[in-house]
Amino acid sequence: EGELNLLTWEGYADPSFIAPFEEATGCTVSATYVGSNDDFAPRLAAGGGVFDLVSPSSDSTAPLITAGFVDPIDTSRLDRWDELYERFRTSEGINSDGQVYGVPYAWGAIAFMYKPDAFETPPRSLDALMDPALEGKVALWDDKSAIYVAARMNGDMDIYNLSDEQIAAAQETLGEMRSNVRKYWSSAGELVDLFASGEVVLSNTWAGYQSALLAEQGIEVVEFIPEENAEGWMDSWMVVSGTPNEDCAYQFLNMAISEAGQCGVASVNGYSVANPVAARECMTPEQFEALHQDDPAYLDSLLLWENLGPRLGAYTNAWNAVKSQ
Amino acid sequence: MTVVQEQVDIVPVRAKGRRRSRNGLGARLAWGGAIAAILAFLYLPIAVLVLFSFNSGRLLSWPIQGFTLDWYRKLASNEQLIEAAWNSLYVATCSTALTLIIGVPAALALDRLSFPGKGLFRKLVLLPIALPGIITGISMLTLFRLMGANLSLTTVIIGHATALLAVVVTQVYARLQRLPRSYEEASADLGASGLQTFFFVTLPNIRTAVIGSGLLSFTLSFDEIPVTFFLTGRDNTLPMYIWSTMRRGLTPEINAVGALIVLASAVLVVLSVLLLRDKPGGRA
Amino acid sequence: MSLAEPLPEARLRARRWTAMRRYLVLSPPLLWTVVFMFVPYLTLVVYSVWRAEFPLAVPDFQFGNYVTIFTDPQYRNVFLRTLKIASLVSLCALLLAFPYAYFLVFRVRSPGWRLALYMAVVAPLWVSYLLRAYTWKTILGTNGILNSFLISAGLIDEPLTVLLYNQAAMVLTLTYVFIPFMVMPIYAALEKIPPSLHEASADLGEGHLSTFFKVTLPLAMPGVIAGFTMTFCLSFGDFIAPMLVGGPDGQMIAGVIATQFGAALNWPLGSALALTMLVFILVLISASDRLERVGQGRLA
Amino acid sequence: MIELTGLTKRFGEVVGVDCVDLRVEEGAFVTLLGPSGCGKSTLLRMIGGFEEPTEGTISIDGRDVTDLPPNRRPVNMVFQDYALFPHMSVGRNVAYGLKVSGMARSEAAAEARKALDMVGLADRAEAMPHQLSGGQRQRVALARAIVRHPKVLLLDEPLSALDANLREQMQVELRRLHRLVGLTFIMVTHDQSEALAMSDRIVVMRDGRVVQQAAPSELYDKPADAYVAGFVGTTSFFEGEMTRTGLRAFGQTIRAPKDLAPHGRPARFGYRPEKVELRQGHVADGLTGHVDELLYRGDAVRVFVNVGDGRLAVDLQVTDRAATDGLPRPDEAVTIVIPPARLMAFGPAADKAA
Amino acid sequence: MIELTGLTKRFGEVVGVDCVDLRVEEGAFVTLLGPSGCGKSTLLRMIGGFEEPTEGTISIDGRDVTDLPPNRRPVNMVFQDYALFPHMSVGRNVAYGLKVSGMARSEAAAEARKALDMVGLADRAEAMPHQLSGGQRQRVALARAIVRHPKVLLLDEPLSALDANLREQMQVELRRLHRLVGLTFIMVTHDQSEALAMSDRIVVMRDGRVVQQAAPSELYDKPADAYVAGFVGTTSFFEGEMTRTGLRAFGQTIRAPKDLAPHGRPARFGYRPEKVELRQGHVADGLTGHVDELLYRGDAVRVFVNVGDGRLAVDLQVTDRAATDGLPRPDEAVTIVIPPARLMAFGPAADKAA
Ligand SMILES: Nc1ncnc2c1ncn2[C@@H]1O[C@H](COP(=O)(O)OP(=O)(O)OP(=O)(O)O)[C@@H](O)[C@H]1O
Ligand SMILES: Nc1ncnc2c1ncn2[C@@H]1O[C@H](COP(=O)(O)OP(=O)(O)OP(=O)(O)O)[C@@H](O)[C@H]1O
Ligand SMILES: [Mg+2]
Ligand SMILES: [Mg+2]
Repeated sequence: EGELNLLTWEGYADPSFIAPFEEATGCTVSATYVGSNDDFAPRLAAGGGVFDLVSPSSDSTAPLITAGFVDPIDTSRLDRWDELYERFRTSEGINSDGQVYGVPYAWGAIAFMYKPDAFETPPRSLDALMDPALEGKVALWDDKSAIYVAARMNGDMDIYNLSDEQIAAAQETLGEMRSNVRKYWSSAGELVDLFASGEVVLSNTWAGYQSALLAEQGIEVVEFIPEENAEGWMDSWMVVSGTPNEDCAYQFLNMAISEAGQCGVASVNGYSVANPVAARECMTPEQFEALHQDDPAYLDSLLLWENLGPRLGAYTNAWNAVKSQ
Repeated sequence: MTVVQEQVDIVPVRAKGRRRSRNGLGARLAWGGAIAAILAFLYLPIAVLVLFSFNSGRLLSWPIQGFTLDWYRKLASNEQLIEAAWNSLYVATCSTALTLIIGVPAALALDRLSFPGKGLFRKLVLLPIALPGIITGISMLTLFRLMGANLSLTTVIIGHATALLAVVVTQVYARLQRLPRSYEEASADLGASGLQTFFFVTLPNIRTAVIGSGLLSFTLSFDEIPVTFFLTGRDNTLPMYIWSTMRRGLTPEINAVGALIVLASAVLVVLSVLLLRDKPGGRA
Repeated sequence: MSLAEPLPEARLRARRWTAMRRYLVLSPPLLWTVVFMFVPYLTLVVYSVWRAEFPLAVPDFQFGNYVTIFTDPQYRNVFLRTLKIASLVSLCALLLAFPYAYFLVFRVRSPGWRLALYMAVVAPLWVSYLLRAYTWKTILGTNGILNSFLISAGLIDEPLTVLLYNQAAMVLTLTYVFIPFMVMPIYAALEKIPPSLHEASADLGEGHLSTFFKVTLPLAMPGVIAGFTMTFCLSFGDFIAPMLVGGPDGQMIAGVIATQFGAALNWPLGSALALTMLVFILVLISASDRLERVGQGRLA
Repeated sequence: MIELTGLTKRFGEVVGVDCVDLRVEEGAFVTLLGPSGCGKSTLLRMIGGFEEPTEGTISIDGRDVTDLPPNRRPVNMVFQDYALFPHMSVGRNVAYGLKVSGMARSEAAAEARKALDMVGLADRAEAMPHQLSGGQRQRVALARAIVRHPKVLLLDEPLSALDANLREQMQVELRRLHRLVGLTFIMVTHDQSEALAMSDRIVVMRDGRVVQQAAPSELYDKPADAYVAGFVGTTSFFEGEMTRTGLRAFGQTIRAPKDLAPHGRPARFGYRPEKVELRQGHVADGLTGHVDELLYRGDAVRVFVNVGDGRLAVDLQVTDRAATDGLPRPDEAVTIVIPPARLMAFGPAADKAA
Repeated sequence: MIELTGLTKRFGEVVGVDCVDLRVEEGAFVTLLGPSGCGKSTLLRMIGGFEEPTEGTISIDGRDVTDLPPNRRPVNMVFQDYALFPHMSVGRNVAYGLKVSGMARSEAAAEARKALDMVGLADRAEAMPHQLSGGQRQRVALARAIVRHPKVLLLDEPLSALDANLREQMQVELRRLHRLVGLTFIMVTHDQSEALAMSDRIVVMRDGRVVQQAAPSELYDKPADAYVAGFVGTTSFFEGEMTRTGLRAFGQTIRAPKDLAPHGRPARFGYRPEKVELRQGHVADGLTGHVDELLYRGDAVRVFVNVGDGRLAVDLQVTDRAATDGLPRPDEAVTIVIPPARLMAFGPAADKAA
């Protein structure tokens, strides 16, 4: 009984684990996909009452909470809340005024990937993006994340607190890089396609996801964390305020952090998950290890996305300016 | 905005023959080649689309790898796509009905009545046809936001009806202008009331324009993106669905959808040519 | 009857009834246009002077958005680029459409063929815009149909990468998509030229070519202007081709507006941009309208 | 009986019809005649109910119909372009007016057939309008109008779309139909010969006003002013002045009735070209001049004669007496002799004559 | 001098012009007259070079021009719709044909001004065509054609777009211009009165063939057949048979020249309505019948008389002698007396008369 409308990422509503859920609960699930974290707020702002659950990354949650787009989560209705990583449960992104607003779901890195047959020496550093030999062979995510990448190339490692000058420098770096860029990709599939059809050989990527899709097509790519480090992300489910389908929503949340949801999202997307307990139950040890579920240090080493607060405008404006050049 | 009226008026045919040309074979060959090249430019892509919908390989490269109907089969089992198609059908049907209900009286008013503000009214109605859809889309988005209305297929329908109103109005208006006023006067003179006159005399005589503009606005609505882009809620229309899959990457399945759409369009074109060809009796 | 004398009650009632019937016809379309066209443009104006503040905007009255548009070079860049691309598209379409229309009107003698060839350009309008644009992506890609065909034909060794994801690809795609809008008005204009004008020119001693430049071309101008304007407006407001076949330098003004309403979540700035575009296009349309009317007045 | 009182129609600045008073007797055939734009159609359309008068009233048989819509007036109209409904057969066109007023289908068909019979088209009831010739369409339009037995039939230039031969034929038909049905006909035309040929009474209009109303022969022989004289039939005009010895024009004096015009003041005069005589050479008591140009017309020859600074016309009947051989040649000296009774005088103010 | 030999034009199945032989003398004013679709325009357009003859030759002053394109023939045309270039001023329109042949701009302008002067429009050189009235456009078209001093001027229905008054005026103008420039004029018209009024010689066409060529008065008085008689001027036709006592028609016998037609065989006869007399009651040696309808025309009255099963027309001159009061009334018995010399006879095969 009831329906659930998800505004989420590709792969988060995969039939492999959604179908059983629908069968078990009678809630029908439909999903609309976003291409970037920046899509959540506008879709909710343009008119409420359309979606029930959203899954933004932790750096983009604050505005949704402030604007009242999402409701607090009643954690007592979640059976396995306590099994989630402590770091996530208490993260700034989903906690506000002593209330919890999100249910951590999956996490990962914004790694880079390349086609091994196009390189004699495998790239290790972001400098490869500027390699004149790669003219027209690079792709970059159409997201403010590009600023983070450029800042790190410039040596500005405090990427979430860049000064205006540093942002301007990043913008300039991106401008210089442009002759190498074939396309700014805006969806996972688009990037897959760019690699598959041989348009590009190097790009940033949602670690685990696109490489797996490419592997399915028999195309070999290699992911790597560049010397300049990589950003990390964590997505959590949030309940849109005023949803008429609250029951289904909570059933979905429970499913999401159980074995079904956690291993589902891990095997479909290749992402790491938020509930290590459930993960251990349903993953092979190899997968468990490969996804760094046993390695909190890896998680800590990533530059986990932070809410930019009032600086958000400066970042997005800089990125738009790059695209407009 | 004559721009508009001319471009939607359907198929003028000139019957009178012209003088036989005195030029030789060379000129004819040159012309033939140029025209063939333009036609090739127009139809090669469509041919490619249809051809590759039967290609057994995933990669869209020459030569095609083999014949298959897989993509059509996949398409038949793609629920999202089918639902999107139904949504589109629903939207196109409703918005066409709306444009006709609003547009025919609007054309009548423009042609037969004079009232204060007519100039502005005409400009407003005709504007969307030259205006990029994005402006119609966002201006209506701001309105719905202000009204606190939720985005749904209904808002899309309203958006389409508004954007396509001009199509109906221009075509029906053009026809009304060719329809002598004296028909309606004769009808009133013979004792018919306003409604009787409209249904017995006016409507039968503008029938082809109404059907034609209805068909056109149906196709345009079925294919609409810019307005839908801003006004749709969670429901996808077919082009929006195709658009999102396209953005996610090349899938040969889309070729199959495309081939089907080409087929449907061909049917529609033939249909409209047949329907719109004035029967001799229908001519004024 | 003198003017001052009041009309009898019955006559007044009859007049009122006639007037009311008119408004019954008029009111639905009038209401619709006011509510769904006039008011939306007004709200756009209102938003454009508001201030962006999360989640959307707060009432304010200032022209900061317009100041931004006219001072920040990124908007000027995009605007100029859009102008360039729309002009190129219109030009290419014109170069293809004029000979085609000319051929139809002056070289095809059989009405049946003329109709068929005319339908041949107009018919693609009925085929989905997206699909027509998308096909070019599959044709022009690095491993796309054109490249693989050229390679298998032995014409090139390496796939050409200059075909896709750049402005040329956008111009090509948009030209392809909008060419019918160029052919139609030019055809109509050429069609309207009385054949006797050509005969008169021959009668007075002119040859084919000079008749073309002295008579045909000047008289076809209204159609050319109409087609040019239409094609220009349509490609000026397009934001789909850039996303499909455009490269990193493919951003167009409509895309920027879409971004302001989407990712950037700055509706006021977006509204201001949209209104700027609206005004630009209105000016363009009325200018071309005037030019056209000048031309048509002569033929009338 | 139709009575128009102070009927006026203004279109913004333009005055279409200007304070017209008119009575039309029952059963009369009245023609509104005037040049293009003089307000004939507007007047007719006000009677039909297609235009609302700005001022004034219209009554039919004593009943004020000024504010009735067309469908409620006992008046029917034959439109200039016939306005046959192209999507209905001839029979259904004629029956239309009956069906909308609720007559049963079969009865309406029978009535329609009767009306078609009256115009001689009973066998074409199944045809579509576009299958008919111009004259036949014309007759269908007539049938459609008379089938409702209106009190008045309005005809707006009913024959203007027909070619010359057919027009003459239809003139006779219309006259006969008028006699047959006995209705009041009000017809609009800008063709003076048509007005002369068909009507009992002609109303000449100019600039929205009625200039003269009279029977055809009265109109022709005694035009009220130069305008009517120039518009109805041909008139040769010249300037002159009445003196005690006669009418002085072009420095020559001819005989004229004493009271033709006030003496000692320049005025305008005229005559009908077919009512005068042309003599060779100089003849006393005539206007002498030189032949300018001849227009042969089969049954007559119009001779243009330059007299002084003016140009006058004379129509010569081509009879056995004056065969074409006996015609004057260009530049020959001739004299125009005008019977005094045939001289017409118009006030000095009269202007704008054909 | 223009000479057409066996000139034929076929459009697929349709024969537009059928083996026409024609000689036009230098300086003549020749009119091609015939109903719509008879091939007048096609013939003219072949002379102008706008249509290629299927067969036959065209020579001008002894030079074969059959295969020359229009721009190389010493012939200019005035088009029915004038075909003025709408984007050029009047002056540039007229100068257009001069600049092509390499004339300097100033010289061409001067020539153009001279030509415009000739048609009385010298002061409108700066105007655009759409600012001119119909008659003025007509004259510009004329100026544009004559400015090149062609040997022959072709005119395709030059006056058909003008209203009646203006047409008459332009007829006189054209005649005068013809006299002035002394060129050969070949004009097309379907208006017999225009043809009669203007031409030295009329070529009557029918179904692509020439039926009769003659001077206007000859054509009117001695039409070659019933077709010409019906087309040029009005003719009242009736069926009859020559007997020894005279012409027998409608059971009555009237006097007729013995050799009018073969005796003892039914044939078709006719007369011009204005050449006969109408008497009251029964009169010997005339056709007696009853008045059907009168059409008043100002200077004349056309009386339709039912005689037996036929209907004949008589034109009565409205003179002082027979004022309108003395006119016959409908249903009155009258007799038509036809002077024997005025009877025309046509073979039995003659059909299709107006
Ligand atoms: N709907 C209208 N709006 C403005 N002016 C009008 C309208 N209808 C007629 N007129 C003007 O009123 C005057 C009389 O027009 P009307 O049609 O009655 O003339 P008419 O005598 O019938 O001429 P015609 O012989 O050309 O039909 C004209 O000056 C005309 O321009
Ligand atoms: N281009 C053409 N193709 C086919 N038939 C033609 C063509 N031009 C003329 N005809 C035919 O040739 C015949 C003569 O035509 P033409 O135009 O010479 O007639 P016309 O005497 O000038 O008639 P009108 O008075 O109507 O102008 C007609 O039957 C016409 O249908
Ligand atoms: Mg009128
Ligand atoms: Mg012709």
